[in-house]
Amino acid sequence: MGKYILKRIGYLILTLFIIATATFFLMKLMPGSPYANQAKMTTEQIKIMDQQYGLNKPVYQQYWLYMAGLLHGDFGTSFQFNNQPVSYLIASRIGPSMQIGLQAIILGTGLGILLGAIAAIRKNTWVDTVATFFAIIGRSIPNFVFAVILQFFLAFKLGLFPIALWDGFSSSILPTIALAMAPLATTARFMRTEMVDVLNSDYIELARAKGNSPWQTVAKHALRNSLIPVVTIIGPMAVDLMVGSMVVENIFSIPGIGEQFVKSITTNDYPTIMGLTILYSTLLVVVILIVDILYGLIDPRIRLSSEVQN
Amino acid sequence: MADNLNKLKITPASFKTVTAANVDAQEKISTPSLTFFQDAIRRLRKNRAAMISFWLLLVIVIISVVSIWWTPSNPNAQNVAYANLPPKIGQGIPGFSGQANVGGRIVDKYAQANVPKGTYYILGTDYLGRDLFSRLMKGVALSLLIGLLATLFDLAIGVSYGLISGWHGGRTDNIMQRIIEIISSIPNLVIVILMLLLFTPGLNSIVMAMGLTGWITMARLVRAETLTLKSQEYVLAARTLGESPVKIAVKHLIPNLSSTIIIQTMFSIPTAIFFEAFLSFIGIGIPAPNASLGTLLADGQKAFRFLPYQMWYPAAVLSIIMIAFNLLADGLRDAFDPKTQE
Amino acid sequence: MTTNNTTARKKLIEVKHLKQYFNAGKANEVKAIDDISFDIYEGETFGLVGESGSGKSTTGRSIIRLYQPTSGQILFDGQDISQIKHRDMLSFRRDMQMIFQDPYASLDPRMKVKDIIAEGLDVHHLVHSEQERGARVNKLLDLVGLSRDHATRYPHEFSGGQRQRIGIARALAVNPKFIIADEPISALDVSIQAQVVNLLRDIQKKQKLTYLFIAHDLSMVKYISDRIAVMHNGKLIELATADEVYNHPLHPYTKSLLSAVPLPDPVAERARQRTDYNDAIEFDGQQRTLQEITPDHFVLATNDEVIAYRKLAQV
Amino acid sequence: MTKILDVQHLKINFATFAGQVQAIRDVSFHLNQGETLAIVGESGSGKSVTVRSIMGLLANNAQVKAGQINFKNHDLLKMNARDLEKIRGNEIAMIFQDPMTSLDPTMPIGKQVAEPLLIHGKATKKAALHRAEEVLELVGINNAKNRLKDYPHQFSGGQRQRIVIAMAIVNNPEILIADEPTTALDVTIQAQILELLKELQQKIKTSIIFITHDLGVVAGIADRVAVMYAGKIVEFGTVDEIFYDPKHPYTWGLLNAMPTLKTDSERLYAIPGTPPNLLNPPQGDAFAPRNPYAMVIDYQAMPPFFKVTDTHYAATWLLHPDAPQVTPPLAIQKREAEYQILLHQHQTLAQRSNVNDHE
Repeated sequence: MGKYILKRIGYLILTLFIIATATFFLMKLMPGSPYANQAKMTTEQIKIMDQQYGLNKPVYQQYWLYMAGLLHGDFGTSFQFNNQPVSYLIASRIGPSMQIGLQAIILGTGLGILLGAIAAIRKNTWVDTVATFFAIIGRSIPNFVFAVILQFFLAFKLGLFPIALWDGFSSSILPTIALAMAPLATTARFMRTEMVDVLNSDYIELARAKGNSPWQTVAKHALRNSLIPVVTIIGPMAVDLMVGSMVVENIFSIPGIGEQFVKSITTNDYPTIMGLTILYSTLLVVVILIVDILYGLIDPRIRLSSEVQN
Repeated sequence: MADNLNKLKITPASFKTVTAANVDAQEKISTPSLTFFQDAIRRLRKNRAAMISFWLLLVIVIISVVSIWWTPSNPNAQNVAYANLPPKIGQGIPGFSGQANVGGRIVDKYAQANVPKGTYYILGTDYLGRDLFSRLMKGVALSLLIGLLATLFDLAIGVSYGLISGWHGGRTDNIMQRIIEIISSIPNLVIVILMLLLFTPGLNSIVMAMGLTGWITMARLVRAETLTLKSQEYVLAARTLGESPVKIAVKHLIPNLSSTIIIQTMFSIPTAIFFEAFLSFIGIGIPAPNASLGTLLADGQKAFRFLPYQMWYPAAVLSIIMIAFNLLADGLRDAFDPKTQE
Repeated sequence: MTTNNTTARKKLIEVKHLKQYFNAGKANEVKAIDDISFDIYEGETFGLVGESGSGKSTTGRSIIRLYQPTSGQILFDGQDISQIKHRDMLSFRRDMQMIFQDPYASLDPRMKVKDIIAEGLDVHHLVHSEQERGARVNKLLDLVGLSRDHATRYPHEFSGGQRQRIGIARALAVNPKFIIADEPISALDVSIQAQVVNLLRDIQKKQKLTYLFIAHDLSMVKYISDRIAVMHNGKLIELATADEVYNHPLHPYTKSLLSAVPLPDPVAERARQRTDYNDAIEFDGQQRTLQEITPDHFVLATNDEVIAYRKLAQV
Repeated sequence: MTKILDVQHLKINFATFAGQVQAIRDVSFHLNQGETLAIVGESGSGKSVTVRSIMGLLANNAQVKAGQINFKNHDLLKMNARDLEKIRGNEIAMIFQDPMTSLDPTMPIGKQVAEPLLIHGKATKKAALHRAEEVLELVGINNAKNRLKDYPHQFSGGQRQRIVIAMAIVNNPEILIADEPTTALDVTIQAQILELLKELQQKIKTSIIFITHDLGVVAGIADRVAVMYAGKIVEFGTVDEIFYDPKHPYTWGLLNAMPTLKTDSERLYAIPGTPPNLLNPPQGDAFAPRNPYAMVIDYQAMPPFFKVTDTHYAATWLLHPDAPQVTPPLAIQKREAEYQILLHQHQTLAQRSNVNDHE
């Protein structure tokens, strides 16, 4: 197992290196000016700015400096936002994003597992139909539409929650719900398929033949066996969450990295875009790695066979 | 059974030997011959939700095609005098009477703006006085077009990539899988955004950007399926007959992959539509003044609290399209894979 | 491996020191076939028996070149086919065909029966018009006892036995000389097995075919084969005529295998003495080769063991 | 001999897309205490459905149309779900066909073997695990103590089937149902498992219903045999009666179609055609179209059971007093001849021992 993790971490670093490199050169190809008001600036001013940001150096040197910076957490300096270091921008904004993201994934997977399991057990009954309907809705309606609807009814019309403000837990509820819809739908759907498969398997029939009641069978055998593969979809769901957070944070004016990313895009703030791209990718590969390791740990078939190999 | 026996008259003739049974007659297949596809379509027809979705989508597609040549009014023509008019179909139809609640009083906005009698905006107008219904028609058409084009990319790249990777196996497969792993380590939206920053925003770049990132899932599915099909005995049989790999792909793999491909396509279209809406919503999608579902939603959201109709209708249409595609895709999956249905 | 009474017969297949390793050189290397040699004479049915994992199916697939053999030679009609590449492969594919195990997986569900049967005709351009193609397909359907109406049907409309006959027709379409039947009846019901076995025998007589018949059902292999090879752990451990293997097995594994075959005869079953076999003796590190103990009866043995086996054979 | 299980006039249909499939069409049989009853039939003959109905484990689309399954003065078909659960895995246990899929892949085997004890409240957790270890040793898992925590994938197919058997016998069931328990196994492993079952039957005095399609296996394990075809039992009797004096042409066909190590005829006897579609089972004898001895009446009415001996019945019109005498296939005649010799030997043996006793 240890050898396997080391190997995976090696791949992870390689992947991130490729991503950072690709992002860097992509940014160099970007058209348009990084400076907000270049039209009004003189060539002299631009030269000074270029010097200040190191843009006058040859590209390979810029690349070298950038990569060296990355190694000790320096993502460069933002062109906008008061020339703050990108790392500072990220650090100050990652908290709310993480909070909402984690809340959404816990809520989404939790409810999704429940919904999917019930739908599978009560397959082809009205319960299944209702659960499937919810899953379809959650999967079909974009999260920003959800966000606006929630904002309109629960915050604006009924005044139950703050409309757009970052003020602790109560203001995280609506964005969490809006973001949780997609993972909920995905989990429910996946869980249902897995559970239907498991319930049709021979060992479930054998469990029934041992005298387990239907509920005992589900609790002791079906649930765990269908839950294990559910872990694997946490990775892709994390991606959806990151994407969703960009616009949901925007709608609820939450000072998170998603909102920052959108802002940076509309203002051509390349260092911040680069920094956030690398951050997103890092988060993603780390999540995928953790999920893989977790999967190996909870599934005896993988856990034990890898032990044998080492 | 006892009754049966009593009724039956047993005579010596009953025990005459019947000449050897006609085995050929027994082996005759009397059921009508259905191909796999016909059979799947028959199952699909029984799925009510999927069929309703299918017809609904068909209607939406037809309307979109119509919008290429005709819309009730020019979708991009601004008329500030008629800005923010509520929907109106006729007098006294709730929600479509052209009236709005301003400061607690019901006001006929059409009268206020001096709109000539007989001029109705079915879904109202936006802040520039553009007819929302016409814009919605155009918007749906554009979104569907993007969905379609992006999916074509998906098919072209994803299917061939998956086929090659799965069929070759070994080192080729290994390298190709590593590439996929790296690409999928960046949230694909980030890639799309970077692409859009690189190219001038517009239909072409959106389609390109989505096409370049969207094929991963298709490639993965096709590869996995190809790996299983590859060891199927009928593929082995084709190899022992000397069939070339290209011919095997065309004759055996693609037909047997077709259900996977069709289903995945049905899932890719709504994903592409969602992406477009998302990009336009955050302001880097389809540039003004063109309408897409995304731009309509973004415009609508700005005025949502006070003029909610401007967002309701695009949001509803987007959701309906997405739901319909997903339901149809689910229906297709069940129809093609009867196992999941029992 | 030549003896007096068989020299007259022509060897159609000569397998020499065939090795088939998977993941060679890696940690998960599998020696599916580990240095086996045997000949198949023209016109005979050569039975290959063994339990799952013995390498019997791999042997068939290596001979027909679905796999690239790791080392060794496979002579077909005197020509080494173990390393041939694309172009030569095509002509060799006409002479050697295969019948597969699973009647449900061996027919492409998206193709009509006539197209399945005619696939070989198309590949090798053996017919030049649609009419000729149809006529050939009809002839093949007649040959395997299927109705001509079946040509336009899809595989899923047929029962297991019928499907297996379609598979046989497909193999016969290119007029092969040699057919590898890889457990062709093990997925079928007893009453249907007999139909297929009879069909295979009839066709063999009519078309002068040579068979490699792979199976785990020893009674059936005994019934259909002229000579039998027993495989275990990727090695060929005993080879003799069918009667010889059954009546005078020499290798302890063969004995154990035979003693385990269930017989539809209660009296014999009550009297049955099963002998256990411990395969540890195979892994004592000694070099063993296939050696002739009595005429035409070969056993995998060391030189010392040969003497013991000879004594045993005289008893 | 006491009947421990009595199945009467069982009829089961399956609702499918195409219509009602009549999987079981009036099946009656009984199981005597301590015996092994083999139910033989080809795929689709209804043998698996029959035993699943005893366990109450029929698929959702199955409907029991008629019949009774009497076990200890109760009709299992009328029992409520909870009472049935108390019987399952306790008084009646089952072994399934495929050992590779019938164990929970994520649960240690010790826990799985102990589970029936815990469900039926027969032991504490600790005691149950201890008993699991004993039973695993009993079925031939070496070093069971150290393997309790191992997972199914760490065992070979044969070992897994032993574990499945351990699970079935851990509560000393009165009836053990084995549904093709050796079909998925290699022939040497099959022989070991069959020996194990015979041994266990002696030890725990259970009665066994053994389902298989392999007549060779039947000959080795069964005391009595019931032959099923197209959802009906067509012949039943003691194992010797079925193998040496079969009366139904289908049984003839089955015995004949299988080569033995002695068979050397040019062609095998093959039953022509394929089994009927049970969506619309034919009127009369379902086997008639494949039966070379078919008579007019076979196409008109289902044959009743005709008595051959007290233990041997066959449902074929050939046994009707008015039916013409037919000569069974040669191989069957040989079997009959062997049997006569056998019977004679038995008699002389018995007489001899009688004489000896008297002396």
